[in-house]
Amino acid sequence: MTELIVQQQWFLWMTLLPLGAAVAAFLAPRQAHWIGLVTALLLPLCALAAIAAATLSETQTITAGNWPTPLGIALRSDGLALVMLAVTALVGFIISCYALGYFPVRGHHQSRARYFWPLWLFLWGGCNALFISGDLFNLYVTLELVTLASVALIALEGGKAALAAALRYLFISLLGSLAYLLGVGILYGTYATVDIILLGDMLAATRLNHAAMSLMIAGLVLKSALFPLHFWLPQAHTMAPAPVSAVLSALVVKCAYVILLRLWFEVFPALDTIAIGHLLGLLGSIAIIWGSLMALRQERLKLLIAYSTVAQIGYLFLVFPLAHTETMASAWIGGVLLMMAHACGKAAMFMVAGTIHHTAGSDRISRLAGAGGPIGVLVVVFTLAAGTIIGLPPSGGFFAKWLFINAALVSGQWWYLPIILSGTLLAAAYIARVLGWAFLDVKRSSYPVIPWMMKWPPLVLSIIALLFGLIAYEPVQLALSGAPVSSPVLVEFGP
Amino acid sequence: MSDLILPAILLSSLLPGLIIFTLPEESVRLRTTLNLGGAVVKLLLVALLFFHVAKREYTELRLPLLPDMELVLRADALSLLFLILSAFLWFLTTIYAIGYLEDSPNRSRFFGFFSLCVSATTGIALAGDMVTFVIFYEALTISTYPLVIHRGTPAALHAGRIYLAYTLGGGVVLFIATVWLRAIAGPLDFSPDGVVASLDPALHGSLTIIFALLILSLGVKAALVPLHIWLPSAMIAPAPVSALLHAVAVVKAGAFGIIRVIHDIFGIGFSAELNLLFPLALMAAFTIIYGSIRALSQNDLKRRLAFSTVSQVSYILLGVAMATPLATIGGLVHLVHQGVMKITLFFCAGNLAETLGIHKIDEMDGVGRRMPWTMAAFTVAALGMIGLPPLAGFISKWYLGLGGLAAGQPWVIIVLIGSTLLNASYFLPVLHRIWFVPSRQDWPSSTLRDGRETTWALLIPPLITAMLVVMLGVLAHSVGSALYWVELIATREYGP
Amino acid sequence: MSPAIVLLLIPLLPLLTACALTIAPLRRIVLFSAPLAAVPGLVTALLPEAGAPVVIPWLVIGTHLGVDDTGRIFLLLTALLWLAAGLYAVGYTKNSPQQVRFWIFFLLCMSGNLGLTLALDMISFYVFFTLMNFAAYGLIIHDATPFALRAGRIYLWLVIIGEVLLFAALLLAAWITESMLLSDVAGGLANADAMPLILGLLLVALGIKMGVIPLHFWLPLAHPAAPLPASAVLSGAMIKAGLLGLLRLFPLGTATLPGWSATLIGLGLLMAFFGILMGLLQNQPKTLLAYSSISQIGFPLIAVGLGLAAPQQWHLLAPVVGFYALHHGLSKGALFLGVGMAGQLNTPTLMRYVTFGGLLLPALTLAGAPLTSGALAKTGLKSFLAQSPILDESLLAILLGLAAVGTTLLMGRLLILLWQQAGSSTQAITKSMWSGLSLLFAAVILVGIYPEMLTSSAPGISVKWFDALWPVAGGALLALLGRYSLRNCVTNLRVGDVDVLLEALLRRLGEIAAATKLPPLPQLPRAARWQNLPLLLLLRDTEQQLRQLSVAGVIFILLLLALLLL
Amino acid sequence: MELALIFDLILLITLIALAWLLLASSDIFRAVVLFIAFGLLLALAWVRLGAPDVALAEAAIGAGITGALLLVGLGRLGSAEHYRGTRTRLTFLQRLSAPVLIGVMIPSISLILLLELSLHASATPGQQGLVNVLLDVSGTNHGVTAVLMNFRAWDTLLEKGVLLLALISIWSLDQARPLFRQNDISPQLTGLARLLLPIMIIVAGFVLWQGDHAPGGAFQSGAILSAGILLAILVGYTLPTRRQGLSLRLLLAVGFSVFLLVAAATLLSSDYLLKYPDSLAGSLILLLELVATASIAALLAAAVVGGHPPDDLSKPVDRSSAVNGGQT
Amino acid sequence: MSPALLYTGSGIILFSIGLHALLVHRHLLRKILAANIMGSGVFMVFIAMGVHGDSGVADPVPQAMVLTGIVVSLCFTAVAIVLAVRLNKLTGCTTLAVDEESSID
Repeated sequence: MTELIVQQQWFLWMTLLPLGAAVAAFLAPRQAHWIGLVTALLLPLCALAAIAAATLSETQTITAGNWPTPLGIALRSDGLALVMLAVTALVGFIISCYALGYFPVRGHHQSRARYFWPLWLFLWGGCNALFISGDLFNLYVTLELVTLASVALIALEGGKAALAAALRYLFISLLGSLAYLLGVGILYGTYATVDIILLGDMLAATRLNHAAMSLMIAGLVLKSALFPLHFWLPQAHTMAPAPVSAVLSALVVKCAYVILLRLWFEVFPALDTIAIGHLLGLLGSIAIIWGSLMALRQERLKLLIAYSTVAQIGYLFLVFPLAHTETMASAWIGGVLLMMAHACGKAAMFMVAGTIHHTAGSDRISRLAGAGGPIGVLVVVFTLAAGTIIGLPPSGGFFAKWLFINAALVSGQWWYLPIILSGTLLAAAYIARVLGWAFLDVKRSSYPVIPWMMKWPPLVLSIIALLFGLIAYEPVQLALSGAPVSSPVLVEFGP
Repeated sequence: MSDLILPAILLSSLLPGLIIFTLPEESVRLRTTLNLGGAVVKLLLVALLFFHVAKREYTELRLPLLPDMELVLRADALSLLFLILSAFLWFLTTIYAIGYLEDSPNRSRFFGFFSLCVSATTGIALAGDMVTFVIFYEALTISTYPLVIHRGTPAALHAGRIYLAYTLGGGVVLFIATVWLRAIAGPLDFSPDGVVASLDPALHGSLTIIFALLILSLGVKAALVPLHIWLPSAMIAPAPVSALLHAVAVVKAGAFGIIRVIHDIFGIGFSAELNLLFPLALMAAFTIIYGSIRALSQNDLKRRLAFSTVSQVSYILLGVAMATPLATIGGLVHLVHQGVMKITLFFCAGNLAETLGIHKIDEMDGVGRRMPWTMAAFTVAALGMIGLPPLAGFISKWYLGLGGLAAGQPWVIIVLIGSTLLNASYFLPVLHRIWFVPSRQDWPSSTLRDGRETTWALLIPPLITAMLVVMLGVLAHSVGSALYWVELIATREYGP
Repeated sequence: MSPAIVLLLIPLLPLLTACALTIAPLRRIVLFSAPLAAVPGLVTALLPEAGAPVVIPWLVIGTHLGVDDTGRIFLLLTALLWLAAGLYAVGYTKNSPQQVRFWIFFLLCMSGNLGLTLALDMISFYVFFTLMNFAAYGLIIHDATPFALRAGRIYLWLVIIGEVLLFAALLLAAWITESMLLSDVAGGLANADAMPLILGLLLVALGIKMGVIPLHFWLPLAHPAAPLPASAVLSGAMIKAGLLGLLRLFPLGTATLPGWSATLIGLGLLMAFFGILMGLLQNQPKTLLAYSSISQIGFPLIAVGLGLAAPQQWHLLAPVVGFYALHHGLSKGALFLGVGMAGQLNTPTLMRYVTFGGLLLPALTLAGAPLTSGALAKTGLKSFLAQSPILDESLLAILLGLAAVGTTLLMGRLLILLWQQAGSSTQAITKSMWSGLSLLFAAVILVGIYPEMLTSSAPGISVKWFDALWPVAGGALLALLGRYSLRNCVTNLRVGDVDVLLEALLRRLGEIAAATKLPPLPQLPRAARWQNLPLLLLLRDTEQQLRQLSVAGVIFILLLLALLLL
Repeated sequence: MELALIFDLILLITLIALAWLLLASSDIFRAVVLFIAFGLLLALAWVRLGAPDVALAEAAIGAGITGALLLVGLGRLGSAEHYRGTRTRLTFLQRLSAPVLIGVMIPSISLILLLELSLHASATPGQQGLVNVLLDVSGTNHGVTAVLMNFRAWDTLLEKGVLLLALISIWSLDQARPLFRQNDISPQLTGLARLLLPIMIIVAGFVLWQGDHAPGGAFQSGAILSAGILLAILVGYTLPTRRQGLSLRLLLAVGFSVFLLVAAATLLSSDYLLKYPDSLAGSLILLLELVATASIAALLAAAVVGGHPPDDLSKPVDRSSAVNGGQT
Repeated sequence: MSPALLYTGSGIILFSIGLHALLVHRHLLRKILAANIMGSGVFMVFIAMGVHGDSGVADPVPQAMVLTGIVVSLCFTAVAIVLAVRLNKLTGCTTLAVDEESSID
């Protein structure tokens, strides 16, 4: 058994499987949802197997075709990759279940369902390929795969606003990925390799490298919607069908961020990035406040959630200024933890919003008034999931913030404390606003019937999101294996 | 086996809560079974744990959260004190709430959050280190919010906002202080000698700031003036919630946290050495008096009770801040006594509201004739609050007074006297109205078959707690009483 | 039955009876037998070997109960008086609409009062003291007249103040002596720095109960306000609770405290004359009796004062104080019940004359006429006057004699008033009422004639006939001479005295309390709601601009530029 | 050398001028045409840079297919800048943005980049040495093909995926509509098509075969083929309805599917993704190239048509207008 | 000044021109054209920087990458055009509507 697990490169299967399933779903549209569901069931198993294999074996990097690295494409099953694969598998599984209820196999939304599955599976495969990639150009290809699938999924709603949002997202992505690609080109031109590990070893602190890094970071910042370049995100995430919104907010935004993490910690550690770190930290801080304030004044649930994503992305960018030498691990793990936690929580929230939109015809927050019965369950899901957004213990968000504050304190960057705190309070405020509406005492004559699949899977996810902190130890340990950081995670003031 | 008790205690309310969320509104029977079943199971488990701990078999469960950070559940004498209180009162409050919310909407939601709230309280009791404590503390904050706004009226929502603003504000400060302390002192396991005493004297400045932050943040829930604003406004919640809120869950969590910080993080001796306790004692004393004075002018019964809570909870803090064995006994025992007394008062206030629609004190004229049992319970609890012997409140005051003398701070007695006078002056007129003023209006007579004043579910819990108020005082020196248990704790803390 | 259970039964039986009253089916039987709840106490007091001290460690924070010499005499008085008053009350409350409520408070109060005499430790003393005091409130305001309510309010205030001061005193005492036993207090306090404070607190706390001037003003309000049986116990038994407290807690026999001694003697004398003077000005028999109580309590206070001056003689003085309490309690109880009776005898029948004749007996006893217990008590007291740190012995003796004259005058006025007002009540007299009154009459006679039978601690004192007789005779003469003026003397003197001032003060305090109610925070106008805050509006507009691709492009390029340059 | 440099300079200046012109031109049709010209010139530049494979691809895909896409799109869109409703007043930031962009920021970014690049003395040898060493075991004789189909085959696989994904996206968005009105087809064009089609197929085959040892390969060949298909569609060829279902989808997906299957098989057999057995490498690459060509041709053509074939799943539409192409 | 550097520089300039146009122009097709020009600039940098020395033997790896890149950008172009057409059909616009928020509900 052990042999079987170790021998297979499960993390590679995790990319091939959804891609193959996507083709199959395209070929057999009537069976698409079954194909999707089976894949969604298999992928978490694969993820477990991949994690087991990774813990049992030493090697974390192989290359496609076993060609040596400057030539071949490195595929990595290091901690970050495995953790992201696992979270994606989990969230993807839940979203697939939800989509089964959201896109009915019969009925007038048939054609949407027909294309949802291959697109979604492509997206999933693309994400997985991205997470394991250790090659800057391959990262570009996978990123584009993810982007294209996202564009199509956003447009799947079919309305003009959705199309406009999709198109805007497409242009933004093009801009971002071309900037990134230009940076990759310059790096290749200088070092004749795009392998992350090799580059990390070779890179010198030259101005050209700095320029390349700037281009890449700018592109990725655009794609991960950091303030003030978040403008495309609320529309794109709001206009899409609910499962897609969930995927976008939970996973797609993280793709660009994962690349950024890899760049910052693995490719460019040699460069003097303190000033850039502070710039990103500043933007992140503004994003936290801005996103939260914007979320506070939204009338639509999905927009609120989307702006909450903007704020949460701000937190993710605090990693860069906070990652000083001694607080490196603290910040890095904090970022990874927040990514995971946010993925679970935000996906559940978007699913709730989608269900409300689906059943009530609109996702205006005021429609929640007097929520009871089946809607009550949704509110519960929303609340539980929101715990991680606010950063309430024992959610992952709580521990991520713990690590950030720890890093900020030890590295002497006190000014991030009020930012993190006010972000927390503002988050609580906008969540409380939603709850307030939901608790408003209004008599309702009847409650809509909500399909089974749209009610329970999000609940599971929200519970996981809320309790993520309690099970975070293993993921964190996993993420630390092969991580570019090695200082203690919980740092104490030096003597 | 004994390792599993601690998580089992947590799950005994968490799981039913989560299941209840999913139940449709109509399945009353299943929900009731789950509620009561969970409460009973928890009581049994706590009893089992009690015998373990009484035999000095401390159990501990460690669950890694992050590298170098663990979730520590541990049952020591202090945690058991709070645990028994919460488990028992939860049981009663569940019964009460079932009766109180009969036929009202959104019961699944209510009981779901109710169970979460209790799970969090249980977690606070069992927390074995500061991190775990913070986790459950914040969980409590948020799980109580839906209960506060349960009624869904604009007023309730407003109160909820205030509640959230205060408690979460406190929560984040607590969070920062804890992270800071963790960064200075390393792991923060609760231990009788504290964990920071051995640190470099150069850090004492930081420690003082951290202590202040911790006390202020925990003081929000403990309703230290001027952080108490949320408490009187939160009384808009349904009576069972107010009962639990004031007696066990939220307010006590704050007080309990302060006890933990002083005893088990900083250590009594070290806190005293840094001169941290005297300001706290002053704050507590001020709160005691201020809360009582504010209570005087309230006409809304629950508001008056709320201000009374503001005042009474600070007894606990006063006792802890005196830092003498006797005062600690007084403070800790008040944790239990105040809980039992205040929950009785809120039960009774709820009965009045639910059965007769009475909310204001000036509507209570002669209500003792219509609801004699409820009002008898109310009377006992109110007298206990004033501190009449041999009721529970007297025991606390006696030890507080002795402790104050032992600490060389006789002004405490003046505070106690002043507070007693004020307590009397806001409770006795109410009692007078209840029993001696003829009623001005005709209340609907009982619709129940046997002419009972209200349903059993509403009647029995306050009667039991009122009985308890008497027993806790009369049998204070018996084995197994709160005082007995608290004396054990104090012995552990200060040595025999 | 273990001694502990027997002793516990004394206060518990009334409590249980009260509980039984709340159960509707039992009510009729219980109401009838309720006075008997005092019987265990009476029996214990009469059996010399009963009541050995017991320790009940699990009760409250360790309870010590027992009947010592002082306690026995107080227990006897208390039990007897409550039994008699209870019997009287059975008839008195027969048709009252609030019968059950009255009895519950009556029994609670009885429990407290009986328990008080048994308490040998601070906590149980305080417990029973409190129980008695608070339950008495229910009795005082029972009639719910404005007068009763006001009396109750004032009473309650003083009770609470007394409670907290007693609490403080006990706390300090317990801290200093490191013991909860009352018997340890006296010795422990002797050398403590805080002794003056503790004694002061005690004097105020217990003085309220005893009616020590200037804390006396509730007495003339509360005693008349209460229903008759309650007045009887209030004046006869409960007022002695304060005295008992003094005996238990003051360092009597262990410390020489001339200052305190002088204070107490002075206060005692003041009370003796003040009570008489004020009493003479009353036209209500019950009010008059209340002032008489103030006056009479002055004597034991003098005795305590003497004890503080001469600790070595206290063992001789203590029985005198006890006996005085007994004598006064029984007589005053009998007078109160008799007042009720007289009021109900509306026709000048034989019964009326018999009753008035009977009432003469306690009246004379109070005045200290020879052959009565009053003479015994006063004689006992006079033999210690030499110890007084202030005033000469002979002067004191004369003053006491003058007080007796005054008392006789007062009694005279009482009887005259009663005669005048006889028949004002229409309530029927029942057998149980007669039995209650008779019991007290019998006890008064018995104590006077044969004190040793009732109490083992009665002083074996031979009464000097002349000393006892001249004040009574003088007083009687004066009364006869001045009966016209006694009949028509000023009657409209404000009943209470200090209370008027105090009430004004309290009203002011209430206003202050009301003023502490802070004005509510101003509500923000709707337009100024947070959604419309300028900042948020600005954010919204900016956000909309950010959404323009061109603006976003500038930002992107700006960022790129910044990154390149950093 | 001098002459070459001058040629390069002229070429580049023309390219930049063309780019500027086409983007600034007021007529979008003209812009598209200029863009096609730009693509062809760019192909020349690729040749100058020693990248004939890229040149071929640029000509066929960049200029050809993209041009076709743009023209079709333009036909459907119209060239005017339409706004819905009233045109919103430009804000200050917006009005400022264009001049700021042009005048300050973009030039400065370009300048910085140019400066950095010019200061950078490139001394790093590329990977051509490594590629040449490993060419023998790669199963092909042409460096670029070896990189594409073997060394970095994972990229290529994903890129095939992107292509298929793009088509699925297009299909999910819209239903196919006729490229031009049916009655526009002139007989001359039909004749030309009949003549050109076989030639195109042959050329495509040649380009594909050549890819083994010289510039060329699946993309280029597929692009040529798809041009042929488009031509066929232009003259009115339609795919029979019964072929518009699974068989069409199979054709579109076969390239990616086979690639995936090969990847799976190699992963199963060797634990390495896309590690071809030495003996089979050549034939495997040939197989992959063949199916890829077929799929690419179909995919590109379908992309230009722009929409999914009408089928029973979607709303019934006018059958006669449903035109789709694809034949090999 | 080597030809490689010349081409690299031109690539940067093309990128900049495209960037500018992408942001400034409103018509969707122009934006698509601009993105394509940008892409061409990037590809040119890729290939030109891969030309090392005067050997004239081009590095096949960047060529392969550029080939992949060209296909990817073709895919984006195709999807963008279909999206634009679809949007045009629904709204009649050939630009991205500015006031999207008002259309939301």
